[in-house]
Amino acid sequence: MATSEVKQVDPGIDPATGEFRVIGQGQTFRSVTEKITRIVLTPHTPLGWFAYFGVGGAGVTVLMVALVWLFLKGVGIWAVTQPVAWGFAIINFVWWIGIGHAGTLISAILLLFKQGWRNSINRFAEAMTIFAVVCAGMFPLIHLGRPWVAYWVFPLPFTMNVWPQFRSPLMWDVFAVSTYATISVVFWYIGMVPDFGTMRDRAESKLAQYAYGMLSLGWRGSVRHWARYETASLLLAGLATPLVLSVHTVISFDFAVAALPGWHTTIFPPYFVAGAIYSGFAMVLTLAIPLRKYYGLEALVTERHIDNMGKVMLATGFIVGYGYGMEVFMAWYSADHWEAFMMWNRMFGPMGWSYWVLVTCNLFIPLTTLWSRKLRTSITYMFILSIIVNTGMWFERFVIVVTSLYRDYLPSSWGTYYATKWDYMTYIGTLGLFTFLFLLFVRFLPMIPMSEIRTMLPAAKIKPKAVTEAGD
Amino acid sequence: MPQIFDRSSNALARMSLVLSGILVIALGVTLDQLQRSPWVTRQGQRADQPVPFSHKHHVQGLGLQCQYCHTTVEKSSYAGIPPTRTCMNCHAQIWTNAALLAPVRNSWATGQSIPWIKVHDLPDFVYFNHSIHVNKGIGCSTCHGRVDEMPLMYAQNTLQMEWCLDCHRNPAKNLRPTSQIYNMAWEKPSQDKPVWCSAVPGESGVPTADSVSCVTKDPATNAAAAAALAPPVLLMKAALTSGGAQGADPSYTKFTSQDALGHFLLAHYKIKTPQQITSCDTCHR
Amino acid sequence: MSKINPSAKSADNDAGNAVNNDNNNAQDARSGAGAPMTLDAVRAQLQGVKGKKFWRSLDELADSPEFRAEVEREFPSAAQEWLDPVSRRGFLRLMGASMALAGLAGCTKQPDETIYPYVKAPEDLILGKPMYFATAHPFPTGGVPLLMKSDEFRPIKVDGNPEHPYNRGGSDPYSQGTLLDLYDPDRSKKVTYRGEDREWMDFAQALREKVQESKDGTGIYFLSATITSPTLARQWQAVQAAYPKAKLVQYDPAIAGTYAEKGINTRYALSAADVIVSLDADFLSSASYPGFHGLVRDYANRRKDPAAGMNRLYAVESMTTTTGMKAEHRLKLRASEIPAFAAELAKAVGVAGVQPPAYAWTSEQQAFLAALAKDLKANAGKSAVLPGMYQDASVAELAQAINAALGNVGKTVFVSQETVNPLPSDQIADLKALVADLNAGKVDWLVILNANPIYTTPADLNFASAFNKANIVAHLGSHMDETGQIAHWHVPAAHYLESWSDVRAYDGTVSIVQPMIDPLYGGHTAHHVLQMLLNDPLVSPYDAVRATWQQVLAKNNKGDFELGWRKSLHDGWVEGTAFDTAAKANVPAEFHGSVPAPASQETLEIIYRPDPSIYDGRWSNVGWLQELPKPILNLSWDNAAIVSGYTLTKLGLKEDDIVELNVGGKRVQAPVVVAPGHPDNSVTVYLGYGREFAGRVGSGAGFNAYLIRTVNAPFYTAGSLRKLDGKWGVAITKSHYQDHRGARFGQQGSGDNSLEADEALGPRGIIRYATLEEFKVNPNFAHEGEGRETPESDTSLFPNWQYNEAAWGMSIDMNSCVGCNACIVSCYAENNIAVVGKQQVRIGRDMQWIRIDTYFEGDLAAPRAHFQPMNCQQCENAPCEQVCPVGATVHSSEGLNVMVYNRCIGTRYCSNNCPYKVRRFNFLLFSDYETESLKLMRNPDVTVRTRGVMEKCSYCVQRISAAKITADKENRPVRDGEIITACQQACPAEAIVFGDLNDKTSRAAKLRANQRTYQVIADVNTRPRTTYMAEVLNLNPELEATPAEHMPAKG
Amino acid sequence: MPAREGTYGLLAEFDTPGDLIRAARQARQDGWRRLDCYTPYPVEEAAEAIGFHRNKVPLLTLIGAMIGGAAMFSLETWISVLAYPLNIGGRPTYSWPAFLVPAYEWTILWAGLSAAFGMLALNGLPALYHPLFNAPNFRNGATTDKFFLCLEALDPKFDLVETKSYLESFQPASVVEVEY
Repeated sequence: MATSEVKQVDPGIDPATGEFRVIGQGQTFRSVTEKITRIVLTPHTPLGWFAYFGVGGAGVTVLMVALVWLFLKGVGIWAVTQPVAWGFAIINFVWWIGIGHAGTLISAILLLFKQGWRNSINRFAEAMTIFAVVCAGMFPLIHLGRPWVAYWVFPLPFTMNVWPQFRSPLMWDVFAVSTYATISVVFWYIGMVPDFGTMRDRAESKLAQYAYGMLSLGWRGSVRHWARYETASLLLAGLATPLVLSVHTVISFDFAVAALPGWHTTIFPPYFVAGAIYSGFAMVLTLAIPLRKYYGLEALVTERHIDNMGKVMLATGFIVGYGYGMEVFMAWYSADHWEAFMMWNRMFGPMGWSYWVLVTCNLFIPLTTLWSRKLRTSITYMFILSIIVNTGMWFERFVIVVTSLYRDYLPSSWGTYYATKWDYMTYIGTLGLFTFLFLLFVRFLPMIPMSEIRTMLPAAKIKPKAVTEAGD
Repeated sequence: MPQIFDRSSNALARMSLVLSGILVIALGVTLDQLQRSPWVTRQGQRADQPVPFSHKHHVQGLGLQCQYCHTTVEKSSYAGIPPTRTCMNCHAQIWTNAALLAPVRNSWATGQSIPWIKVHDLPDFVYFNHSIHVNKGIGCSTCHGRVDEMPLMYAQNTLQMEWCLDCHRNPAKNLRPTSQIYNMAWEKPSQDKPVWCSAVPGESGVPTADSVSCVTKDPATNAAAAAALAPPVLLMKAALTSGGAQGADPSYTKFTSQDALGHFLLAHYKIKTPQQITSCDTCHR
Repeated sequence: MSKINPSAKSADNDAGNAVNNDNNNAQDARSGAGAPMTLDAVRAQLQGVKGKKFWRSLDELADSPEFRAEVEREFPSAAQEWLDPVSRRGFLRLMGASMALAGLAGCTKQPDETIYPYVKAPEDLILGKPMYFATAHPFPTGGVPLLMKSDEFRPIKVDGNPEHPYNRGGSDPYSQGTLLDLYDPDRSKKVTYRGEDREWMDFAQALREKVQESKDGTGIYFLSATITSPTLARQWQAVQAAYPKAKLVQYDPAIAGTYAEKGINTRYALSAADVIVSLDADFLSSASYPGFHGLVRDYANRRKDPAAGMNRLYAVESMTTTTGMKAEHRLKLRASEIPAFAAELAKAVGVAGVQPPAYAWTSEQQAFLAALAKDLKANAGKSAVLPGMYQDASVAELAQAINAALGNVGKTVFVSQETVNPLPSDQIADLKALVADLNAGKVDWLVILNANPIYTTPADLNFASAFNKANIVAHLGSHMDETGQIAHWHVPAAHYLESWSDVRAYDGTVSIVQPMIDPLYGGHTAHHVLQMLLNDPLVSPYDAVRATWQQVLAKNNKGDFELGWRKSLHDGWVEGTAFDTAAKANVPAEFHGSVPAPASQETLEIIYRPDPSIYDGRWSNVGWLQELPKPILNLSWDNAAIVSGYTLTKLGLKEDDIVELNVGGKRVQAPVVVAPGHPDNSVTVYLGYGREFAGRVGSGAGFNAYLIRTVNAPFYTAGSLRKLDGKWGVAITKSHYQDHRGARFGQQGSGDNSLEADEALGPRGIIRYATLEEFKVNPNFAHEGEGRETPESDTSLFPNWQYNEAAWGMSIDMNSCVGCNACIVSCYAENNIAVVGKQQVRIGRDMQWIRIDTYFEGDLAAPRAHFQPMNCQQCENAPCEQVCPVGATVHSSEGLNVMVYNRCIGTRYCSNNCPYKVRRFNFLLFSDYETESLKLMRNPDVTVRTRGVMEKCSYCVQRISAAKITADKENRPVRDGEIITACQQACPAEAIVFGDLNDKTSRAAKLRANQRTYQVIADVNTRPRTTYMAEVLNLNPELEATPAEHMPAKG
Repeated sequence: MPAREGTYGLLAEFDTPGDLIRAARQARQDGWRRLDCYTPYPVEEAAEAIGFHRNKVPLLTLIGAMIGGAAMFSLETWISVLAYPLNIGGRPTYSWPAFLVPAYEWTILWAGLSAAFGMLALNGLPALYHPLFNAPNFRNGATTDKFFLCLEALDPKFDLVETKSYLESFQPASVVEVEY
């Protein structure tokens, strides 16, 4: 599809294939290694980093304040009430979990599909996943009325002889989310082990050598190790793929299994997953674009990556759109009054505005513009779009949670929902926490998997000549 | 570029891995034990009471009945803690100057209650009812242990939910004839200590206890002798129950195992099914 | 239930000792703090502190080791959220919360608890077994016979006396609320003189000496609330005899100026009435109407079985009340139009001599009148016309004449010579005279007995200024209220549950008011005060009451007074004191009085009514009643300027706007709220709010309507209304019809309908009803049509769970329910439900386990309402249970949906998944673990819920368990009717029936089998155990269903 | 491990993967068995060249998966059916469809963990100390851009002088002796 004039102007295009380069020109094993390790091993941290880190830190402080007050007073400081007994907490929970998904998806599914271009972005995408899950995992805990007995959800031999109730989707959450967190961390760490080896060998300071040495577990790159390592990664990827699909499916069960009109629908699992990936990629863009600019990684995270992510978003965006469409259609087609009223209320009820925000941010804007490669490769536009989509996906969860609850079966108990300042503080707080953790990661860990980048360099191509020669 | 780590570090690394594993397990086991430990449950601990009241002395030594003090045990959910007056009934005459009893006399004089420390203290959201238990064949000692051998009162059992459930799931293993409720020395029937029970079909409205009568001496030989040899509590009770069971000329069955007796009583006391008595609303409201 | 004959001794037994910790629920009242809660201790703690000072003393209390022990028990000390959202007492809650977090340790280790046994135990006490004593609630319109539940001599539940011929077990919100009034921590506790502490005897001496030196009582004035006690009357007469110049003025703001002040002597036997007409008589919605309990019961009984012949109710009323909403046919008239209408009616049914003022009646009104008159004539002798209490005197007389003309007197209407109140008087006139004398300086001593004139007298009397002209003012009152604040002497009054007295019920039967507990704060009664002036000043009320009934009782019991006395204490009434129904009073079927002409259409009328929850303000410090959603409005914690939707739009207002009401230059600010079906150009305001010195709960709630009340027109008058800036912020407990007028989506009507009602009556099948004709044609109407199908028992993916023992269920008859709220207050008391406060109610966090859903059918200008008591439906396929991660809500073996508070971790998922939204969550620490006096009140058999825990209606599981244990011990099945839920017990209409559905002979099972019985939202297949019986309306074919007076309430 | 003395082996350094593979394959053909290659990124050809074809990681994973799934499902069943059977909204005690979800999650959890830790175990990691790190040029290149072939002293064919010259026949960048 690349046209001739594009070839001349665009350095990102490989003249041989006419395709985008995954890696910029003239990179060698050492140059790549240097580029990536320097970011971490440089003795003097860039000021900008401190600036952002400060912002993150401030967010964390806000979060702490909000949480302390929450534990002292109770969830009543939030807007949750009858009939809307779930509010921001669960919305944020689902939103963060969703964001997490892109990481695993990129590292696992694209690995299985042998999408080489993933290699540049999978590391910090995975990091993003883990931090998102950290933020998400916090909410089910703090939204409890009595968080100090949250441990009752684990099947342990307490003296009450009473056990968890496994029919509850919340129990499924417990296992889905914990598994997801564990596997993501393991996958992430295993992926970093060889790079830790590199860091160990690049580091000057003794401390760094020790630290990375330990983390690398003494990795020495034996081809036997590599072979097992490759198998393990492949298996982990193969396991993470159904996991990532199951996690958001289970999250969607929190709603789909309930009896509430607007929750009780079979379309939820697929379109939750799609939505998750959708918002996940948006978040990857939100992070990748500033990073590559700031650390001059354009050569490693090329326009092709941006472009591909755009395509994925386009696809998932359409699945999500289909989900919305089906809800409306089923409301009409099922001729079920509960559904019909719920849908009408969702669109035109007192909180109808939130529905239209979501439709605008998730469907109208992205699905009309992402068709054009020009826009897909326009860095600024993609950055803005990524933020729009994230907003839209947050509102999707708002619509599902709140607008289904505030007007349900018995008209006598209809109510409404106004978030309090504590709701906002908690949400902003988690954003801060996320930034905070992510910056720590950028500073102290290799944010691009070197070993995997190397495999994509021209030098890694084994000359067929050499091989045949060896034959005789 | 030299080695970073010493030769020994490999061994160290592996060992620390193993150790941390062991540590986690150890922690789990400790916590599990801790929640059942007397430190939490107060099991077997003797509280520091204002008066060192000895159940041993009063029950075993003087042969007081349980209900002499715990008057409402058969009528109400609370067994009842005796008012000072109950103490003074005797101690107005005997031990009138004993220093140990000063608090009792003060209470009597001032009208202020004696502040006893609660020994059997259930959580506040648990609603236990003494009367139904004693009326359905659960003896005092089943839960409170050999109170007659306790110089100072302490909790024999943990009183934790798992302990309650243990019996509610299989009441048969603790049931005894209602005539033996207050018999501290009661032992489960065995080959050398059998129990003879007879039952007449109980009609609605008549307490189930009245349609069952049990003795610990073979009634075939001589019921009167059996009665004579029986301990005073049993004597009285046995008389009552057999009175209730009169008319149908009781034919006694011999029980040599708790299991057999338990199931016999289970049937005749119309004990509710485990499903019913392990339902949450049995104890929580 | 076991009724124990209380000797004076046991009743006087010091409840302090009764507070005993030998129980398993220290979380309840009895031992909330590990502290020795002898009442003396409490008294000591609370001695002489009140209002704000109270808090400081509580903080001191909180520093005691016992209190810390309590805190350690993971019950954070109570956040008085309902005092102010972010409490000034954060410190304590900080403590509490830190303890709560300490709970992270999990298996919380209990601290040592202490047992405080009796020193001398009362013989008849069995700890843990409640006792029941009969007494009566003295109410200005007649006593309410009660049966008190007493736990260790602490009264913990008020209920109607089931054996009393008058109320037959029914009660009302007021009587239920008096329990909390008794334990109100803000009650006054000290006799004071000019602010300094005194003893009772000081006051008694002072008064006695003063009176004696006055010789004939000159300058001695008594201002009392309406005297209900024959004994007190007797004592007054004695005083009068001794001091002829002494004066007694009775004044009750809700009685003065009504026919009730002249003594209630007319009774209506609605059981025999086929047609009932209410001329602004709100006899169904609150006890403020004389005979409420009996009237409701008789009215409801005639609606239980439509096939057996129903009564028909016409209501002509000046504001929207449940009476009008229950009526088959309702005509809304402005208050001033009603006398004229009554006159027209009288004329139409042939009352002699009546001259109705000329007035332009609309065609609808004429049609209504004609049909009504015709129906009445057709049912002569089988009808009853009830006059409104708060109407012009002529209405009562006209109603009487109409009844006479129809020959109802002696059949459905009984008039007796005696009156319920022993000392009828013209209260308004007396009050005016008193003020005159005050201003004339004639008053030396003014002794105020249980009245609060500074607050309750009409503003135009300027009572306060006159007040200061008296030499000495003494105030006997339960609270240091507006009057107590400025009176020279203040004497704490004993509650009726603390003292001996007597009272007559609506039907004339005398009940002995016997105390349930020693005066908590050593109060005294009017009996003491009056007795103090007599020769034998030290005769106790107990002896006085006995003396009053000496002869009667002796006579009734062949000379054995003691026997009769014990019997009447035991039964709750004195036999043979009921009014004689046989005596044929001759009531002339004519009327010669004058009938006031209606005010012109354009004048804005202001209507004053006592509040349905807190009456004239006397209960404004009772949290239960403050939080109680008023019938129709669902408004709590406030009163409001109640208008019609049309008036709202006409005056360019929105709901909750602040308006200024102006009556003859006197002004108050009020929020405006719409009542559907309210007459236009007319504003209703409830009295009793805007108190300054009510206490922590009542002070500052609402606005003071007495400020715009005039002495000559106490119940309606002309006034004006002006919009001010800003919103008031009223707390309305359900989504509000005005906000949701169905403009779109399948609604029927023009956008003047309530969307909720259109939904509920339409496709959702929540409310189902038919006319009598339709019912006769198709008795199965409740199960036919959209949204009315009930799924077969086998429509399920999984096998049905079998319930082989009892299967508890409840049937609620929507035909009987009059939405009077008694059930809600009863539930408060029985289940230790927390009061959350206005701010929390505003955002929908009220904790009531049972609520009365009100749907307004049709045009909001002239709607028909449907009242649906909604509590946990105890679904067999409970959606809530399936989603609880820890199994904190499960099914019992008898199919109860059990909520285990101590297992709940607070995910609130169950509430989300509850189609009926009947679950209530402790979002904050709502329960009060601190206030000692409230601990005495709590039901020891129900856990007090802490923060972060879900709760809901349990079908009073504690009562079920108790009954089961009793039955089990006696080796018999639980009898039908042995278990009565709190709501059922309180219901004056017997609309609620609870029982075992597996026992086919039980009432509940029979009702469930009834064709009118349906399940709400049956199509979700939750299989509720609570079912509803569809309404049947006995419409008059000559009138359309609702008088559609179409004044659209747009905007 | 017992601290050994003497020579661990001879280490040849190459600049391109191709050279490494050629050398490794040759060495293997020449009967070397105790040999290993070290590369900065996975070079499958190299592994095959030294005759390393299959590993046990998949088997471990499978076992882990089965244990995890079975454990969770039987735990759920035991709890709901045997330990404390409760009537939850009229649902049957053995609600297997609901139980599948956590069982499924645990299947993945344990499979994943056993894959990761199994791999490390089979690789004998952690091994913070290794003789190769003594080689002066090893850490500079092995994890960055150099490719090493190591013939180990334990191989019977090993002889310090001959093997050195043998390795040099592959024109490596360098050949160094590695001490324990």
